[in-house]
Amino acid sequence: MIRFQHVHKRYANGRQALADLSFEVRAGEMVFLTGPSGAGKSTILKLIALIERPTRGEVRVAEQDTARIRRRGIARYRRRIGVVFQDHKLLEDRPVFDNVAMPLVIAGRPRREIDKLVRAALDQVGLLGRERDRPLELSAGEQQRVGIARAVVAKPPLLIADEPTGNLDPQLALEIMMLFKRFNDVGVTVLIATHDHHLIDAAGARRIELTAGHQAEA
Amino acid sequence: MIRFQHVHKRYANGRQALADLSFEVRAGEMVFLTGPSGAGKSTILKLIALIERPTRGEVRVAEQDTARIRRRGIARYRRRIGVVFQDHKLLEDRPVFDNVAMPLVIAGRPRREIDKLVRAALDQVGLLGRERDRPLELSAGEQQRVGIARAVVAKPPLLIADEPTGNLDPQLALEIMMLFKRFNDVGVTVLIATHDHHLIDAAGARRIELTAGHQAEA
Amino acid sequence: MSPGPYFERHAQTFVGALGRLARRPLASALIMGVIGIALALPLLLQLLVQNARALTSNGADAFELAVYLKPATEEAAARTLASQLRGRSDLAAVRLVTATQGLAEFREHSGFGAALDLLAANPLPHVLLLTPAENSRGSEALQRLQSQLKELPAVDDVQLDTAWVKRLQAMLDLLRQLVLSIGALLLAGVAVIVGSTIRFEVTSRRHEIEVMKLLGGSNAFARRPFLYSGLLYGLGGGLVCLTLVAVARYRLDPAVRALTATYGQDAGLIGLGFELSLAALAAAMALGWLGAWVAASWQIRHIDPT
Amino acid sequence: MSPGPYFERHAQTFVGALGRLARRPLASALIMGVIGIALALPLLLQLLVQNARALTSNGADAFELAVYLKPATEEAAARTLASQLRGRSDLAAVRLVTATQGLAEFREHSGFGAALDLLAANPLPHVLLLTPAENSRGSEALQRLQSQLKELPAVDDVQLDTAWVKRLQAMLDLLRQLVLSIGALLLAGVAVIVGSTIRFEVTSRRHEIEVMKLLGGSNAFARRPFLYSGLLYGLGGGLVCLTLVAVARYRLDPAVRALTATYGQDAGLIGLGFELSLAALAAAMALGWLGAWVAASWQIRHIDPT
Ligand SMILES: Nc1ncnc2c1ncn2[C@@H]1O[C@H](COP(=O)(O)OP(=O)(O)OP(=O)(O)O)[C@@H](O)[C@H]1O
Ligand SMILES: Nc1ncnc2c1ncn2[C@@H]1O[C@H](COP(=O)(O)OP(=O)(O)OP(=O)(O)O)[C@@H](O)[C@H]1O
Ligand SMILES: [Mg+2]
Ligand SMILES: [Mg+2]
Repeated sequence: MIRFQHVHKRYANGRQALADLSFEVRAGEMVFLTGPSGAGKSTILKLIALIERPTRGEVRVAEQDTARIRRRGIARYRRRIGVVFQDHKLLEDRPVFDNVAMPLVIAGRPRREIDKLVRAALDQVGLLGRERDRPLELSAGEQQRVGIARAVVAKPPLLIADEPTGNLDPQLALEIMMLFKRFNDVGVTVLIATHDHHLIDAAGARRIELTAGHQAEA
Repeated sequence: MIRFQHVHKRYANGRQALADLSFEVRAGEMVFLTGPSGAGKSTILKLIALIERPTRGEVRVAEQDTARIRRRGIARYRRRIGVVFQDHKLLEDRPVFDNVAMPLVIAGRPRREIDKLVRAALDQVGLLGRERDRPLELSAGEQQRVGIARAVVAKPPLLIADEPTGNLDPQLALEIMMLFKRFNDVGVTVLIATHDHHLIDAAGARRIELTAGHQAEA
Repeated sequence: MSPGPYFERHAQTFVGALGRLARRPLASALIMGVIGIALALPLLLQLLVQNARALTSNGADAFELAVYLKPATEEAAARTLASQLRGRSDLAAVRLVTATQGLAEFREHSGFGAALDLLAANPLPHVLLLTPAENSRGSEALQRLQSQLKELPAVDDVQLDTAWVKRLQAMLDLLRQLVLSIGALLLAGVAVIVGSTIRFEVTSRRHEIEVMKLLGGSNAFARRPFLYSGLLYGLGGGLVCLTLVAVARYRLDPAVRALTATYGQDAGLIGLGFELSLAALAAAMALGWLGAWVAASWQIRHIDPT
Repeated sequence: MSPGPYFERHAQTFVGALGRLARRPLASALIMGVIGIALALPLLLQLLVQNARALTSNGADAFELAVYLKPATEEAAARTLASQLRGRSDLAAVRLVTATQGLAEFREHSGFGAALDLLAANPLPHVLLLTPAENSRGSEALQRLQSQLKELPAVDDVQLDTAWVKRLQAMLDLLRQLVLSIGALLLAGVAVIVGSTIRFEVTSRRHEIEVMKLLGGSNAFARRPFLYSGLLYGLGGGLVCLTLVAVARYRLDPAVRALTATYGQDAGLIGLGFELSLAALAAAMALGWLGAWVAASWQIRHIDPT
């Protein structure tokens, strides 16, 4: 599903985030990405979501060379990936419902379907009943869960999450991790960047460890 | 230093975040605030920073009834508190240096002094040499550390931090916690909201546990 | 994508844009006010020129050319010349004042009275009073006409009735130039105002657009709300403009009546009329949409999420 | 707070504002352009009125009143009356054309020639040609003058030289009203443009202001950069305005020369002059600062960090 081959990423300011990184995530797998702050975890997820482009090397996602996807193709490509962002990226002036519904609205789904799917997703993250609240009226952990609901609402075949439990208490973090596991069980490929070693142990999935842009598979 | 007496907080949308909460943090103490997502930790810190006002009850900070502080006094009051925000609150279009320097600029400190203090603070969070980068060019953990540097740069007598290690790997989190401890050792009162039980154990400080806006001292 | 959700989405976006405008009524009103003013000014000036032209064509006497025929010319020849001139397309009216008629008029008005009966012969020439056609009243056209007439064998001299004509024409020319320059400036101004308003809106909703793009929204998807905003600004501005023109017309009417009174008439300002009003409104909306399109397209293309 | 850092901070803020403007040159230029246009229009119209007035006071002949004395009046009495009238403050010049002079002129211009020698008596009255003082050329003042003169016992009739005077006056009145309305509209427009620009800037930097306030910055501290922005917009707009006026003056000059030529003069447009230019610039900056102050104060007071 995801294949990095000799990927280098140097940012415009000269900082080398990834150096000759190669790894593969097979379709239907669930994989954790770990490593210290600044190791390049978010950079990998950004390359997959086409937010950044590699300086060298090949990033293949769903049998597709991402280098081939140009401006106009990006939007369609992104609709097939669910992303949980490290900083949530919620729209502060729209209620929770609208935030979660956004991927469905963009895909042009009809109103009735949107209603049903959004409710189901909010239920899964324990926020049913908060549809009309605005993100600023939520605690950090609640915001994080809204971001997770939005990532899964359109049932994408690939789910990538950047530190999805950083603001959650240990028990809630475990519940969310089980949610990802359930998605994985029905065939969704899942890639999660996290610091939480306990969760990784609990989920018992494969782990790719990074150190300063290099792989240190453990 | 901080005294909550029968504090209630009901937000405009009717949500009750704190219910009859009383606790005290003495000058020079270091205290952790824990509890599940949505328990009211951030709300407490917002009441201290005068970002929100209690619905009922009294919040005293530094022997001052905060209810007495009106519009014009807020700015001066806030200059005496260092705050680490859960969502960093950095200025994205300003380099790291300017972000960290902000409290000193606001206080009208001379240029030379600002230079020295900013460098010292960045050194303490391990980001010396990144002064000219912009927050968007930093990883989440690095951004969090910039936020910490900004909170401590002006050496305030009271330091409050909301989940300051949520985006840090375990080792870095421990280092940062030791940094807070060092501040505490030289007399700064420190109040930290966190989910990370390991760190609390490591720091060995008092802990106030919340459940749905109530105290459950442990 | 079925047509149902597509239409639904557009309707929703439109309502959303309306809602955003309504949520900050003062700012929206101010922007519409500025657009309205900018659109109203060229219309007002155009109205002024239009009215001035109407005035001067009603006050046709001001445009008379006096053609003095040579003293030797027979009255019959003068009549022939008059009917020849009536065939010219650049003349609206030709009146022959024969020497006899001239003397009679002079006797009445000059105060010489019976004294003139003492004259051995009538010293006055025949005179043709010409009113140029409406499209030949420019000062150049008049001068051309004058020199053509002067070359006719029977003609002794041709005089414009007064310097007034030239002055009015020159003033109208000046005003028309002014209207064109100011109009161009202000229409550009409107596009710029809408454009920069939209530009700021895009900037202030940059985060939202980034998120939309991250979730797979196309540029067109992100742009749509701004196009509706632009359209609404144009519509609002157009309405303000029509109101301003109506108010200005009402306020200036006394001054215009005073002016027409000097022509012995009593006519107020000519208004814009229904069609021109509608056209102005449509133009305002088009300008709003266009300004928004340019600004939003340009800005949105350059918002790249990080 | 020592004065050193205080001044340093202001300087830094100013440079910061300048830098922000420079970082998006197109947008800044467009806004300044709009402000410039809005300021230039009333100045241009004012210039037009000013020039028109200068023209009509040079072309003083247009303002002559012809006072026809009663036929029985002696020449000596006419002279006395003339010198009496010269004492009036509302008259600039008084010329006496006696009946004899009148007949001589008439003989030359009318074509009657020697025929007039046959007249038993001069049928012409004495005529006084009056030029009103500059401040008495309004159509009301002229009418008042006319009716006062008519009541003099020696006076038979008083005529304004041509309807031209009334027309020009009425036009100038109309134009002056227009300038006032348009000027007021446009100055309001400038304040609104600067205000809403600043408003948008505040909105788009809302996050920054929130953070400043969270870190203990006062409203005044947060407002300062916007005041400098407003000042700079005003300055830029003022410069654009002066440029536009200069260009317009250059472009309109031929038309104005054509107009003055009808008065037998050759004068171009009168310019703004150094002092008025400076005043316009200062006014633009003041408007910019004010607009920014109002918008920023209002907005910033309502930004509460969460
Ligand atoms: N846009 C950017 N421009 C320049 N440098 C960047 C940019 N984004 C990240 N970096 C740098 O690249 C390195 C890797 O960043 P990345 O965000 O991938 O780290 P991370 O593993 O996600 O860390 P964290 O756990 O703190 O989120 C860091 O040193 C960071 O400073
Ligand atoms: N501005 C607000 N308006 C309305 N409700 C709010 C607002 N801020 C917080 N709340 C609600 O108040 C409760 C407590 O929120 P708070 O942010 O204090 O929780 P927290 O303990 O910090 O949680 P977390 O660990 O997830 O950050 C939550 O249920 C939240 O939804
Ligand atoms: Mg990261
Ligand atoms: Mg919180």
